Amino acid sequence: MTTAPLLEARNLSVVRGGAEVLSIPDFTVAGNEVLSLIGPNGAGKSTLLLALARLLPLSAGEIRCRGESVMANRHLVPYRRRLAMVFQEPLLFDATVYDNVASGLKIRGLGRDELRRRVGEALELLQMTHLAERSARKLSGGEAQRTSLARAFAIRPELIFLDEPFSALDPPTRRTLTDDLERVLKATGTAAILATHDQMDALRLSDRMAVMHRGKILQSGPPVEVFNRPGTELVASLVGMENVLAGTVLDSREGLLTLALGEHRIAVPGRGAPGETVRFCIRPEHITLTSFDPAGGTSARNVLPATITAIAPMGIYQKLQIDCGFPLIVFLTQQSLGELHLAPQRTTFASFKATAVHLLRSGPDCHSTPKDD
Amino acid sequence: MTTAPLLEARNLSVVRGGAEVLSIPDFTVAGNEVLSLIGPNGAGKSTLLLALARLLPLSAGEIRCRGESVMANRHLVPYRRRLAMVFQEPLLFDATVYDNVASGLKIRGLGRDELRRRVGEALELLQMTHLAERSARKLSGGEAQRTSLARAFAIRPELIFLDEPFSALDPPTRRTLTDDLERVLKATGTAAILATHDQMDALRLSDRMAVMHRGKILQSGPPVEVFNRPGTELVASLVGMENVLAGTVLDSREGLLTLALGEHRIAVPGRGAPGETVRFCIRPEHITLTSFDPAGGTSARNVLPATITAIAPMGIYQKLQIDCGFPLIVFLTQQSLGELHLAPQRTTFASFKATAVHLLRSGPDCHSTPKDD
Amino acid sequence: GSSAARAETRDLILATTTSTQDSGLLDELIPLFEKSSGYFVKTIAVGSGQAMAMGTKGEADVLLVHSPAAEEKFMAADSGVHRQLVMHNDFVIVGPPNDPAGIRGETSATAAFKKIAGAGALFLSRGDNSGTHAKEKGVWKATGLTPDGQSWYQQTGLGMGQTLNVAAEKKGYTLADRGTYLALQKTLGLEILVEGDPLLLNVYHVIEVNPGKWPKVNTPGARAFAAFMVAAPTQEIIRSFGVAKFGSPLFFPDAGKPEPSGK
Amino acid sequence: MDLIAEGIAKALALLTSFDPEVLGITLLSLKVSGTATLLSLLVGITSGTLLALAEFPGKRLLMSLVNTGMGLPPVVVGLFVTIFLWRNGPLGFLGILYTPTAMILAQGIIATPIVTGITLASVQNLPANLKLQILALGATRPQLVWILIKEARLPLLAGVMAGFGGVISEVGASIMVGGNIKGYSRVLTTATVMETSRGNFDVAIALSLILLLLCFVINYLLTRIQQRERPR
Amino acid sequence: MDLIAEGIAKALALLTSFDPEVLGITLLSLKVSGTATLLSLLVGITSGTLLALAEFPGKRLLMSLVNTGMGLPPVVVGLFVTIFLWRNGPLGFLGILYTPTAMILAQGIIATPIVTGITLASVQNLPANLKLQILALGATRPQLVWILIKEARLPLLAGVMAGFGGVISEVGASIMVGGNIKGYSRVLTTATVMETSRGNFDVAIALSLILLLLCFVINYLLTRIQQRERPR
Ligand SMILES: Nc1ncnc2c1ncn2[C@@H]1O[C@H](COP(=O)(O)OP(=O)(O)OP(=O)(O)O)[C@@H](O)[C@H]1O
Ligand SMILES: Nc1ncnc2c1ncn2[C@@H]1O[C@H](COP(=O)(O)OP(=O)(O)OP(=O)(O)O)[C@@H](O)[C@H]1O
Ligand SMILES: [Mg+2]
Ligand SMILES: [Mg+2]
Repeated sequence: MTTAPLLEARNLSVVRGGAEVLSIPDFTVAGNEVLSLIGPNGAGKSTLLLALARLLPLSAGEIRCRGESVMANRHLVPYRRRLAMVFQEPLLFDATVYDNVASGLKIRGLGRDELRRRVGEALELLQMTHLAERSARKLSGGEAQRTSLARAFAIRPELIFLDEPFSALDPPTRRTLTDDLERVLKATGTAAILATHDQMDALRLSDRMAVMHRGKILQSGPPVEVFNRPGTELVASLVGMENVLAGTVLDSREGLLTLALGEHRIAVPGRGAPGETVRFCIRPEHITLTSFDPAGGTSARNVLPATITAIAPMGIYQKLQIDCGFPLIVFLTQQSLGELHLAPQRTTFASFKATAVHLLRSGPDCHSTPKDD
Repeated sequence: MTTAPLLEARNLSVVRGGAEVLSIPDFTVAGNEVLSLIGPNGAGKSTLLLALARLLPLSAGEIRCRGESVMANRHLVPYRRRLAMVFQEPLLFDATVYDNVASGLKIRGLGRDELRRRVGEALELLQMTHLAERSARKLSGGEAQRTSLARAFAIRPELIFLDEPFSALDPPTRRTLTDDLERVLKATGTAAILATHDQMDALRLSDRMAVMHRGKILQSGPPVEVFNRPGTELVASLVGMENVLAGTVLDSREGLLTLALGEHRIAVPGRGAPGETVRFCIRPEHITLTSFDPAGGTSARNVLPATITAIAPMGIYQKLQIDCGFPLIVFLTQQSLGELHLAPQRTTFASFKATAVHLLRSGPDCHSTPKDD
Repeated sequence: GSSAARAETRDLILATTTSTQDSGLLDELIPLFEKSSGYFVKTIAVGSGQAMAMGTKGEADVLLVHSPAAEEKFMAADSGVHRQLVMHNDFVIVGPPNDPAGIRGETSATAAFKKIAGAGALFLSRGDNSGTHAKEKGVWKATGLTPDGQSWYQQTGLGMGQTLNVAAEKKGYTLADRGTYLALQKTLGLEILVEGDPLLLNVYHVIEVNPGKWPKVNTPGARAFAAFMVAAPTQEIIRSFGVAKFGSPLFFPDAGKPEPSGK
Repeated sequence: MDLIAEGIAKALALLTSFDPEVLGITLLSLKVSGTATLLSLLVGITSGTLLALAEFPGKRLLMSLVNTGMGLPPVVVGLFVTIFLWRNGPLGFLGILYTPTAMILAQGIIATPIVTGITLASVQNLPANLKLQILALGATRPQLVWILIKEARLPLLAGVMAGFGGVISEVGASIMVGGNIKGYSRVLTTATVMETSRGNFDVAIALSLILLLLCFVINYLLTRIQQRERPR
Repeated sequence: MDLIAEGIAKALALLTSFDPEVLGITLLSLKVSGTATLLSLLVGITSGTLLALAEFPGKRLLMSLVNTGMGLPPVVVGLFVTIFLWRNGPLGFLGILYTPTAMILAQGIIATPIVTGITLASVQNLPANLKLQILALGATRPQLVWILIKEARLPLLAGVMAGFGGVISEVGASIMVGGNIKGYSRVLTTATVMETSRGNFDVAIALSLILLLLCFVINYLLTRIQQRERPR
């Protein structure tokens, strides 16, 4: 890229409790890029976030922000004031919710009114206004996590680190919050690094995804890429099975998007501006194969002629790879396989309901993806 | 029921920070019953668990265990020793993982060997054996939560309270752990109360489900009931939309179960013993409606003739209620609705793939459900 | 720094023994002196040993002490100038009423000490190099006995008042200055068993610290205080002090009299 | 026993009659020990927190030194301060020996390690990540220290009380460096000692009671603060 | 200044020559203050924890009393203990006045509130839910207390050091109830005072240094424990 990336790390190595728990040769985050980290417990997600925020001593490596090193002590505070971090535990101060949310701004010496306004907004965003005067020790688990989120959002950072920020939230809050987060990040052009165990969140929110394991980044790239072309068996097992696709909006009517996908047209519930690229995913178990074209006679809006490229048993399912101009993975039962006489090279019709499609975060997907490992 | 229930609470009321945060007139848990609590942040789930474990002062009410009151101080310790509790935060002791897991047993004065054995098993179960000697302060978020789970399991209680026990776990661990939990509970006939935000967990694990809001239990009963017949709008909005069904196993072959559902036969991936009742759910967006019977020509194993009973717009979807001898909810796009000329009283064919079905916890579902609110 | 010096010359450090302070005599005299002379007296009441040591180190301006032997050494090392006799009271040998060593009525201190040693009756020594301690050692010297290390001979290393308390508690004998004894009498339950032996005189001298040795010493102040102590009106006050409270005086003015040859 | 009764009676008498001398002595005690404690707080709390945060070789040694300081014998402090303040001592030019200033100095030296030690322990006892969270919020070192202090205020107040209690009740140093000069450097403890050795036990007891009362009132106020701030 | 040099020399001399008297005095200091501290730990830690857990009206008042106790003036304690132990005092029959036993008693009285107060604060400062977690594990009251103490061991050890330091360095009480009797109830502090009043400043300094050394060694050991147990 032409300008220096927002965040850049080289030969990062962190030793904790005697063992090297992080070793990352090369890591970059572009301005207003949203990067998600996934990986099993103990993979090093939190450690990486702490290291990038310069909150852990590095046993080796260098970190640069907009091209300038942030290794020297005198750089730490200015650097950290450009970020916000939501830790895995809420780590609230022994004060009221309001004071907790205000703390980051107080530290930055914000004026009273501006401070009050921003805290107000943050509380608003997390639907906690009614709890403002509550002592932080008297919150429910989810309320505590929201407070910690509000504290970070109030700062309006250039770059925000989120460590499993939604794990304690109830589904509705979680849903609205991911929407809001997506909106806010986009609107303010804030970059974010999100460590999460929820692949849907990762898919929805991130432009890029890094799969971690044992302190290393195994693969990193656009979610589409990571999900459909897992570099290794390990990655495949870590990311699970999804058909993640990207298409261009042709038309948006009555909550239904028509997308161009190769030479095919696909209907997906959702809204969008013609011309923009959107990403969506459909689980292999929700794609139906028929030996004929059900066409108008079905509520499955999307019917695509396809050729079977490979068949392999997978647990209780049979896993088929089919090609409709783009690759798709389909799960069938042994029985269906038999009845439909499906075999490699055979042609078939793949259909899936518009409603079965998860629309993911829209927005450019194929920006340059720096090599990360 | 004939014998006194394992746990029984009357007119429970808890005041925290000046406000009544819990008020439950009547609450019962049967022996080896698994009850799940769902509800928004601050609903009172954790508070209820604490109250039932007699860890919070009740401002009113009585709690009985197997018919005997556990209100008097002298009953507390004996009562609590029959339970185990996994808090929302790990709350580990400043000691090694091993000592943490052993703590409950030490308190019960278990013999060295027995203790070592049980701790070993618990660590095994949570795949933490390699971390046994690690200081509890040096664990990742998920590792800490596992330790707290191991500490509880090691106790082998009659009744276990689980407060969002999986929130910090990575998906694979989570999956295996829910399986194990399900198995363990069943095998040992342990009763459990599970507070969770994950409806799938709730559905999979629980015989009964209670929906909480503002310190009250709005509805409680078998998940099937709660999901398909939400008593109020509020409950409906809280439980989300699922078709939860129960059927009897007729036949189990090659990982495919054939179930009797009313007069229908349904294929579901999974294993089971003929005669047993199993529960499964299928999301409305994954049911396809066709104007003809696609029969053998499709990989959708389940095709049911149905009559449309009601149509209502829901967000970007149309929500149809259809009757195939049992009620089903189907989501379609406005477009499909038009093209298929669907209207109330019309007949149609509902089909869904076997692979699209989530098999839930098997086991008796229709035991007596005490009124809880 | 002349200004500093001048500022300092208003302060006068008087190192004296606890007995003079505990008896309350100084509380009477000091204010008078301060009013008349305009000096501010810092009275440091410590053991004679410490008082003398402060003098030797030039950390006091004037001393009011009562251990002649040490004082003479002090003068010999010309740490001090103008040693003047101020007053005396006397020491008494006190002990439990039942008087196990049977010294009651003895007129000779040495004889009494011999009896105590003979009977091996508990004797409590201050052992703090105070004037009293010095006097006690003198008496033992005269008896030719060496009590140190004897089981019946215990050193408290405490002030007079404290030592009297211990003696009372342990039903032992001890040598005390009359003033302190009278002050504590009411709570003690010890009785005066031997008194009046000239050997038991307790003589107080005022000594000015030698400015030749320690330039920082406030000589005019020291001189003024010495003069005040031996002045007639002061001597009058000394004579009458304590009569009201204890019926008998605590100190007997001696200004101008010849050095008593007691010892 | 009746002595104690007499003492209480005496105490009441002195208090109700507002005996000017006793009043003066009491106020001086407050002034000296109060000032000393304040100074020790400034030094002790900051250095304690910094010590808790810093990581350097010999840290443990330094900590032991601090903890040793918690038991610094007043007499010893008194002795050394005296020797330093002597006219002919290294700090003699200050000319503050046998003044309340000297007492404040000595008591400050006694209280500081106590405050430092307790601060050290309290701050170390906060959750490890809390420090990171504060830094992540962009705190400068002073801000970090200040926030940590606020978070540890509960045990810290205990430290304050320990420090204040330690100095207002000590006698060894005060008597040596202050000289127990009537109406000038005489405080409650030195007066108590003197009255005891004068055999005026009733007065001594009275003074002790006044001292205790004083401590109690102050501690009660501090405890109120401490408990008002109680998180739960 | 040279005095201090002399003092150090003297101290070395006394230590190297194993002067039997100094040795005896040192050991007695250790024995008396050690015993007193142990007693105060038994009483203080348990009562402090219980007080932290219990909820009752007047709790705050009791806490202020404890905190006041943290500053219990040794002289006052000495005075009262003396009066109680007097032959014709209420406890006179014990006949322990002017014995090391009496000193242990007095020092125990001084140390207990310190330990109690610091325990109180430390335990209160633990996460609120930790108590619930322990109870949920089926702990009896004693088990609860014990586990909480273990969790708060870090500041508690500071409390121990404060308590021990407080008593081994106090002089007022020891002199009053012990009587500083040579070879019997004379400890380092009382000896220091006496040597000072004898004007033997060098010996006084030497004794102080020995006392400080003693405290340091003990604190160093305790700190090692404390820091070995450091969670991070
Ligand atoms: N304070 C610590 N001291 C020593 N080792 C630690 C510490 N914290 C974490 N570790 C170890 O470092 C590794 C990475 O931990 P980290 O917290 O980064 O994992 P994670 O990816 O965040 O896991 P989770 O999903 O459970 O949060 C783990 O092996 C963990 O055991
Ligand atoms: N220690 C406390 N003191 C006072 N009020 C509290 C305390 N803890 C929780 N509350 C309040 O009690 C209510 C119920 O809290 P509870 O923790 O039971 O909710 P919850 O259902 O567990 O929520 P979550 O899903 O966030 O864990 C909430 O309104 C909360 O604000
Ligand atoms: Mg983590
Ligand atoms: Mg909760």
